[in-house]
Formats: sequence, C-alpha cells, structure tokens
Amino acid sequence: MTATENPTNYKWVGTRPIRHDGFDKVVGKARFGADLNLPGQLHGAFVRSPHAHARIVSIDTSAAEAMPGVKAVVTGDDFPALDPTHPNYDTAVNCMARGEAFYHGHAVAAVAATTKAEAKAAAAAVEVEYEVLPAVLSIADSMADGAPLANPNNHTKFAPPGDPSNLATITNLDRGDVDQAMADADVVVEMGFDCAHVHQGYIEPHACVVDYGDGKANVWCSSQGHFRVRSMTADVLGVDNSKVKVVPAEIGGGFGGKTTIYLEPIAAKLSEKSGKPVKITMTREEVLRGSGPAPSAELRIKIGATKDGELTAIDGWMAYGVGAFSDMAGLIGAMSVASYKFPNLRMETYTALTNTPKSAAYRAPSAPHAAWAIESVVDEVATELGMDPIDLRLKNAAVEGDLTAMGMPHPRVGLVECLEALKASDHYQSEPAEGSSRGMAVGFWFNIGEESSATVNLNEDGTANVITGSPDIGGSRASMALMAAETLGIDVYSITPIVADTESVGFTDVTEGSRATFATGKAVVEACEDLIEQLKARAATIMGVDVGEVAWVDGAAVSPGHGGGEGGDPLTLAQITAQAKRTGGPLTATASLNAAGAGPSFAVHCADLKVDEETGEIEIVRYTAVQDAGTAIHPSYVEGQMQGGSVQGIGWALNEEYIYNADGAMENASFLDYRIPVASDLPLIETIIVEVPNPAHPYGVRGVGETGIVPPMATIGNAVKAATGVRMTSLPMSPPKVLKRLNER
Amino acid sequence: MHYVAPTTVGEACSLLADNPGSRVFAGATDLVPQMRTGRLEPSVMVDLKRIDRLMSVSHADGRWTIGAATPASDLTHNAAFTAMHPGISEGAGLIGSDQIQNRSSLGGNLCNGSPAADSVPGMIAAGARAVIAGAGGERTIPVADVVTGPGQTSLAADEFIVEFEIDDPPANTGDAYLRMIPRTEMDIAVVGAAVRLTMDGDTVSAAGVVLGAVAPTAVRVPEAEAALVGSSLDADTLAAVAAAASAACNPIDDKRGTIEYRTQVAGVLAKRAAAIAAERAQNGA
Amino acid sequence: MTQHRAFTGGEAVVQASGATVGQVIDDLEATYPGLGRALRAGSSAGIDGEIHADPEYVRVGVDTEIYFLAPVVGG
Amino acid sequence: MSRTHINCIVNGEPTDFLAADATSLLDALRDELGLIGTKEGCGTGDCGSCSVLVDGKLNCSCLILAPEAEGREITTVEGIADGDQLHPLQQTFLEGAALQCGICTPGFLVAAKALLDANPDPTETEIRYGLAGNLCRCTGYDKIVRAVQEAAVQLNSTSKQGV
Repeated sequence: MTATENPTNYKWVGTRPIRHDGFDKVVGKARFGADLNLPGQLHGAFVRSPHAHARIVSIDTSAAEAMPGVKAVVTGDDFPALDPTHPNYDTAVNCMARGEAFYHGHAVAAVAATTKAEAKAAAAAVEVEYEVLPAVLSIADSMADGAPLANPNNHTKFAPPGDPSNLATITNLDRGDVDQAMADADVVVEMGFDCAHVHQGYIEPHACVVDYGDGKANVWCSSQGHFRVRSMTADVLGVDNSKVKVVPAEIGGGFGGKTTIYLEPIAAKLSEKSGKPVKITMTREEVLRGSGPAPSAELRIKIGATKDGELTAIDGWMAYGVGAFSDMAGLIGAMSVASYKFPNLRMETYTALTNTPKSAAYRAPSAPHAAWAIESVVDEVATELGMDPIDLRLKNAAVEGDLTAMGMPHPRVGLVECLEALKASDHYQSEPAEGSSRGMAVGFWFNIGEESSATVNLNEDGTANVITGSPDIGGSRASMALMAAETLGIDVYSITPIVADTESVGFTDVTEGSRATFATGKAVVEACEDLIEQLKARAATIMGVDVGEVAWVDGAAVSPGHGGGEGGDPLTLAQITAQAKRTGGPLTATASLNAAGAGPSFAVHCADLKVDEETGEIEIVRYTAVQDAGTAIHPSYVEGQMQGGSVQGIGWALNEEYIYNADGAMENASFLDYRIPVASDLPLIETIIVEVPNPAHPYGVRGVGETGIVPPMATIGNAVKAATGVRMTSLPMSPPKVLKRLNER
Repeated sequence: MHYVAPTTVGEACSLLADNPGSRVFAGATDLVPQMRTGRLEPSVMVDLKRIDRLMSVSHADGRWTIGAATPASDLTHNAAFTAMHPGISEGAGLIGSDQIQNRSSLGGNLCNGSPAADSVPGMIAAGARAVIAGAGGERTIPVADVVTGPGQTSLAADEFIVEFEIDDPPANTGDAYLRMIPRTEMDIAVVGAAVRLTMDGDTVSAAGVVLGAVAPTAVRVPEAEAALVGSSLDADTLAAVAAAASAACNPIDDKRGTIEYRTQVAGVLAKRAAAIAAERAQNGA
Repeated sequence: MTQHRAFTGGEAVVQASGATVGQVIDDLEATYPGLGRALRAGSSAGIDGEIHADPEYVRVGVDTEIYFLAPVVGG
Repeated sequence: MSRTHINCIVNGEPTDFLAADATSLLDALRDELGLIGTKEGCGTGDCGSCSVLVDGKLNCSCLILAPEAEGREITTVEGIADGDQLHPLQQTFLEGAALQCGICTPGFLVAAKALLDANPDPTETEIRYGLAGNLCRCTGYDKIVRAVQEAAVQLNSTSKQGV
C-alpha cells in the first residue's frame, strides 16, 4: 500500500521483480561466509578470557602446539603494536587482547589445526595466567566517583587532553531557555528509563577463510563492507591495503554488527604462520559473548507542554554503556532527538565504558534508546492533556527548517505525512479488538551518504553488468538493477548486478546508515547517465547526425532527422551496442562519489496488544509500520526492511537482553535464552510506505533500513500503559518485570 | 567418542556395563549441545533408537506402553493416546520446535533431570511408571521416583529406561498441562503445572497437581489436591489451589525467571490447568 | 555542542571566513585556539541542508551556515 | 582420529561418506558431501537453519550424530527442487520476497515443506507454530508466512487438477 503516490511515472522503479540472486538462495547454492572450503584448509579456534577484566600475566602455548593436528598458535604478541591514537587501535585490541583482557569472552589467543575438534582441544590446552582486575559492569558503576578504569587507554573525546577516564564522551546540546520554559509549562512530565544490552541477532555467525601467500592475505568473508574489512585487517596486520584482498561472500544478516571485524586478521596470521588456508567460524555462543551488542542505556527525560499541546521544552540526561572501548553513542543518542520542534532543548549525555563486549552498530544506533524514553514521555503528556497521541505529535512534528537537537535545520522530511497516513489507516480507524489496547510512537534516523563506486558495462547484445562494492544484505542487487533499468531504459532482467571484490571495483564504504540504495544507487545512476551520453554519441555516428540532435527516450536514441518515422526512427540500446566495435569499442562507465544529501527517514508505528494480568505476558495482536522511504525502488524489500526492523524492535521491547552474572559473564549466550521473536509470537506486520522524495537522489531515495527499529519499544510501552495503566520504564518488558509492576499497581 | 546403536535391550545393557563414561541417548537434543560446549564428554554414545521396544507406542490391557526413546511427535500425533491423556500429550508437545519434537523423547526429557521438563508433571499426575533395564534385569518404579535433583536420577550408571506404563484413567477424568514461557515457543518452562481431576458430577473426586520448574524436581502439591477433592471448583477453591501451589514452590532466581515470579505464576497456572482438566473430565475426554 | 563553546567564550554561533569548510575551520582555530582540533574530531557537517561526510574541501559561500556534527554512521 | 563409513540416501541418491562419530550430520553434509545449502546458525537446535528431513521427518541436522544417518533417507534444501523446476515454496519465496539475507531460507524451505506435506491447508496460526523452530531476523516472518500460504494454495490447486 502506498499512501502518497509518487507523481513520477516510472517504468521500473517501484516494481517488484524477482531478485537476481534469489534462485541461488532458494536452492542452497549461495555461498555465505562459512561456505567456502579451500584445499588443505585448517580450522581456527579461539581462547577467550574467562574474566571481565584481567591482566594477562603469561600465555603458555607449548602444550597446545604439541597437540595432534595443531599447525599454528597466535597471541597478541604476533601482531604489531599500533599507536593508541590510531583509528583502528581499539579494533586491533578487540580482535586479540594485548596484555589485558577487557571483557569476559575477549579473545586472548587462537590456534589452527587440521580439524575443528583438534583446534577446539588445542585452544583448551593454551595456558593463560591472569591477574584479575576490578571490573565495572554497569553504567552506574562506570560513572561512580573513584570507579576503576574499564580501559586505561580511553580518554574523553572533544575534551582537552587529560587523564584516562571511563567516559568516552561528555557532551551537552542546548537551545533556548529550558528552565524558564519548564517553569512556564502547563504540564511537565519527567521519567527515568533503562535498557539492557541487546544483540543484532543475525542468524549467520561471523565466518571467514584466509589464504595467505606471497605476502598477501586473500580473505573470503561475509561483511557489510569488504573495503572496511580490508583496511581494518591491513591495519591490524600492519600492512598496506594492497597486501589484503577481500572477496565478499553473501552475508547472512548484519544489522550493523558486521560493520567491523573480529576474525580476519587472526585467520590471516594463522595462515601466514602455518602456510595453509585457515577458516574460522564463530559459534553462536562466541557471537553473543565476543561480538558487538548494542549499548545499554539509562535515561531521564523531562518534557514541558502548554495546555493546548505545544511541546515547549525537553530536558534530557542520557548515558549509554558501550562496553570496553571508546564510542560516541551518547552524543549520537542526543543528536537523534529530532522528531519535534522543541523550541527549548537541553541534552546532557555520557558514553560510559564497562567491562563488557565492545559495542557495535545496531540499526539506527543509539536512536532506539532515546526514542523509547522520549516517546513514552510524549505519550504521558498526551494522556495528561487528554489529546489523541497522533494529534499531539502532528501539532509538534518537525518539518523542513525545524531544528534537530544538533541545531541543524531539517531538509524536506515526511513526518507529518507519516502521522497522517497512520491516522487515516484502517488500523487506526478501527477500534482495537476485544481485550486489546493500542499504542503508537515515532522514530527518526538520519541516514548517511558517504563513498560509493559503480561500474556499468554494456554487453554487445544490449544487456548490462552493474558492478558495485555494496554487499547485498536484503535485496540491493535488485534495487541497483531497477535503477539501472530505469535510467538506461532496458529490461531489469537484462541486467546482471554484481558485488565485486576489493580489487575489481572502486572503493565503496561499508553498508551502514541505510546508504546503499541511496549512495551506491546514485553512483549506478550516474554511471548509466554517462553511458547514455556515450550511447547518444555512438548513435550520432551511426545516424550521421550531430550528437546535439540525438535524444535518449525509452532505452533508445532518437533524432528527428533519422529514418522515416515521425520524430525519427529509434536506435535501441542493443542496436547501438551491436555496433560498438565500429563506433569506438566497448561501452563502459564508472562513477564514484561521496554522496551528500542523505534524506532523513521518519517512521510511525502502531500496535494493539493484550496483557495477561496474571502472568505479565504481552501478546501483540495487530501491528502497523508507516515509514517515509523517499521513493521505494523495490517496494517488497522496503516493506521487508520495515517489517524486519519492527520485529527486531518488538524483540527488544519484550524479551531480548544480555543477562550478566556478578562476574560479568553473559548467562544467556544461546538462541534458547537470548530470545529473539519466533513466528508464533507475532501477527502480520502491516506496512504503509509513504513517499516524500529526497531531492538529493535522482529517484528520491531516502534509505529505509534503520528507522523501523526506532519506534517499536515505545509503541509497545504506550500500548501496555493503555492496557494496564502501568508505565513500563525498563527494557525489556519481560513477563516478570511486567507482573512485578502490575503487582505494585 | 564412539557411537554404537544396539538393537536389543540386552545389548544396550552390556554396552553400558562394559564402557565406563558411556551415555544412552534418544533425541540427544540436550546431550549434543552439552557435548559441543564441552560440558559432557562421553566415551561411548549408545543410541537407543534402533531398539524396537524403545520406539513403539501400544495400548493393551487398560494401559499404554510408550517406548522411552519414542519421539514426542509420535505421541502428539497419536489421536487415541491424546484423547485419553491430553495433559501428557500436550506436555510432550511443548518440548521444543517441530524439529525437536521429532527427536525428543519421554525418556530423555525425564532422565535429563531438568526440573523444567514439560512431559514430566503430567506423567507424575497420571501415576505413570518407568520400566528400567540394567545388568541385573528389569524393575518398574513410579516416574516420580526417577529424578532426585537437577541432572540427577535414581538410575544406576548401567541402567536406562525402556518404556513407560500409563494406566487408562478412571471414567470422568481429565488432565491438562500449562506452562509459562516468555515467547510462544522454543523456550524452557519458567513454570509448568499439570492437573488431573476425576469428577463425580460437578464434584472433584480425585485430584493430582504437579508443578515443574519451581523446585529442584517436579513437585506434587498435596495441599492443592486436598483443596480440590470434594469441591466443585468454585472461586474459593481455585484461590486455595493457587495459594497452595505458590506455597509449594522452592524455586531459584535465574536467567529464565525470578523466585517471586515463579511462585506467583505457579499458582495462576495450577488454577487455570485445574479448570481445563475439570472441563475435559466432564466433557468425557 | 556546548563543549565547543569552551573555546568561543560561550558563543554558540560564530563568524569565520574561508572558501572551503577546511579554511573556515583554520580561521576558527586562529581566532579560538583548540576549536579547530575539536571540530575536526567530528568529521561531518550539515551545509545548506545536506549532511556531508568529511567536508574539508566542500566550498562555502558568504552566508553559508555550517553545522558541525558527530560522524553519524549507522547500522 | 578413526572415522566411520556411513551409507545413506541423500536427496534420492545412495551416498556414502566417512565421519568421526562425534561429527554432526550438519558438518558431514557440508564438509564431507559439499552440501553447503544447510546452514549452521546456532549448533544447538535453537534456530532451525540446519533443518533437513530424515525419513521424511523434520530435524535439526546439528543435533544428529553423523553415524545415526546410517540407512536413513536425508533430504536437504538441494533436494527440494525437481531439477530446474523449483518447488512451489521456492517459487513463492522468490515472488513474495520472503528472503532478505537468505541464510535462514534453506531451513525455512525444508521446514515449510515438512509442514505442507503433513498439513496441506494450514491456518496462519498453524504455519506460525509449525515454523516456530526456524529463526529469521530479517523479515519479521510476515512475507515468509504469506509465501507458505500462497504455496499451499498452489499445491492444493495442482493436486486437485491431478484428481
């Protein structure tokens, strides 16, 4: 369903072809990170810290090296010492500890052996002596006066040089006079919230194979961006980028968690030492203990409003717990406060280190925490004012020119359109089903541009290869092909979209920030536009006319002076490529760019749910996600992003959490007890795509990957409040927590 | 580790007796994950699924005989068994996904020794017996006497359960099993409650109430049974059942639930299961 | 960020000149020592309504408003 | 390390392979037979990515020891299509965009096939519970459920035409 029809009548953009890589993925032929095996390949296994924080006194690898099948053992000593100010210093230390283990599960050594079982046995035989150090495990512990340092290498960013600190950022954003506005407000609501660490939960564990030879590491792995894998791996190994080649495998989910590396330099060093290819695949337990979850957070939000529903001021305190390495989560969380006009705003934010795994990006990183708190408080304001929650938001919704928390004016955005679409929807217009109650909330994400490259090669029969460096995480090959088909005017199935390795296409940033369809798509369109100019010139040669007299219409060159037809006989793309040899050789074009003008995306979600007041269970009976896609290139995959983001948010809202014991070890490191939603937990997820085109993209794309995870937690919390009168303030809203609050009612 | 698949009970007994550190298995849905994480390192894995007697379900002489290695799906898809013992069938049917259902067995679910085993409370409420084989021959004991603590059973190292015997219920009897899990599937019970009632008109003439996941083993709740017998399941009775069930709890705080939560919800589930069991008893399950 | 105001004597909006964002930062550094380094620690900027990653050489005009942002990435 | 010689039928073909007894059927399929369509998501039976049919019944191949396969018939995702003719489930997954990253797709296809083989006309709730052993993190399950519903319709109309 499309609420706002795009006024432009495209032939391909907005259609739903079968994805080009689909066949291989339904017959089991697609090769993901763990699916390559090389002759003579060894298997790697890690030794991981059993302590949340410890000095590594010694590592004795002799027993492991003597075990059957063992070909190589590496520790931190095998890697060059990077300068602590190097941008990938933390990544290097996270891949393999150097003298100090910063969390339970931190890699301290690795072995390579002939079989998986031998590698596992040898890893268990590596003897590590630890001196246990004091650990900080919570945000409060981290920020307490006199707290031990989680990581002595951390210094507060944006601050004058000083002593090491547990705080990675201390930042304040403000505008107006918050204190006066609060004093003048008719209604003031203030509440505190907290969120546990959660994991992206991609189904494919991290995996790679590295074949080292002739001074070069040849890496096969799944990631959200193989050029970043290349530079990070090269930096950790202390070699030039030219000494690392990364071939992208299909990626089995990332959601931000595969924008960094864990395995590749370790496998490379094991391969270098053993002289054989080395494959490493994480177990699920290792993924949960040793990769990067999203931050935890503690937040306090105060909002003031006039009695007629103007939100006049917001006063926020936010602290994000990011694990053992520097991050900017607190600042980004504050910057994501962008949905309402708020003439007066003050955000005091902290990014706190804890001795837990190094946070990684997770879909709209930092925004879900902030939105959970703010949208809950906005809901309380609506209740106090007796206003419909959509009407209150419509009255205050940010439009073009309104300021984000950072102080920058919004470009053209579609929040009002999204709110109106939900208000008009069948869902919102219908009463909740018997026994269920309703909640809604808003989410925002910036989206980003950054660097992309695309090469488009026209084949002699008029088909085309579209080569990019953006891994296909959820249908992007089809989107690239659609934009190329639209631009060139040829059939989408005559295009072969290719994700090329780091030596076969121009540099392309990692797929994050919902940027692939926007930025890489823009490069594809620019390359196609370049080709059209070339095609027109070739056509002019064939037609014997001046190139200025040739136009490109529906995949063909036309010149009024050519042929007998009215307006000229068209010369199709295939007719031109057939004569390429006679007119100057192959037709190819490359475009590379650093895309500015990413279009922010808003989402509005609505849930109807039931609460079992005797057990605290929440059952979601109806769910609708509305989102501004700019333009939906392939609507099925836009809906898929909205639905997937919604359900990840539902999992975050209901049951997902890292449960640590007193020693900082994760107690629920399995898919049995880290409870991501299963099919029977959910209703169908209704979608409404709103299309407010982004003027900075040739087809209006905003990017849709991330915003969908921002609204669900508050949407559900608001519905629970409507159902029970209880305002949940702690994530997840698991049955024990809900029942406890119901008991206290 | 070596794998062996005997085809007779005697052969299996010999293998266990001759191989210290050996383990029998059926579905291995718990054992294999324990092996993968290194928590379990058996010398020999004795696969019981090639022994016909352990893989059969039969009904004769007023009782069901269920092979201990029979997959749960064979029970839940057995219409006659499910009609007669719906509470046991639905307990077995809650052990994991469809994938797990095709592997997990009553024998494994019991001998794994988890207090949260979904099929166990219903079997105890029904007075089921376990037939145990060992080097010294066979013996039969109540299912309630098999598990002695978390991960612990009363079986000797060379013994294993061959089959379960479940007598046909008296007339006008119904049972039910309910559990609380955070999701709708794929979780381990946070609380489980089985209730079996025999009705004389509107009055309960016999009752069995057994809770799972709230104590080191599944526990029978005599106080709840006493409250039920002679009652017509009025609100006061159900409140008394809930209170007795909560009082019988001796749970732990862990990643799956709190003491407070388990204690409260045990009462809720016992009361709800009683209502379902009564309805089944009266409607002639 | 208010942290930047430590360098500007409390001013949130300041004037500077230059033909590119980098030149503007250099001009600010000359006026407010330390501010340039702090601004370059964040590597993106909002310029005329569009966010630019690493905008060192983005050209600016007389009335251009530049908003220095943290480097938003995303998942 | 000694290995056992195992004979079984894989995707209709008599097959044999060698594997250490502790090897999972999943690893044997992937590493010994090169059938990489079956995926490991957890290794503990909690995600369903490694779903296969054993004698027609849905199982997690990560929980099965390789020697257990002796004499059994194993069907993997590679055995679902009839040559180049996709199974209706594969076709409806493609047409309905029921896969995003695709890592869980093989397991879902095998599980959905088992579901429809046993219950040709399932309700939405039956589909959701029938597939509850398969985790998908990309789609929110919506398009998967719809694709299974559509495949059921197609299979039923085909079987009716055949009568």
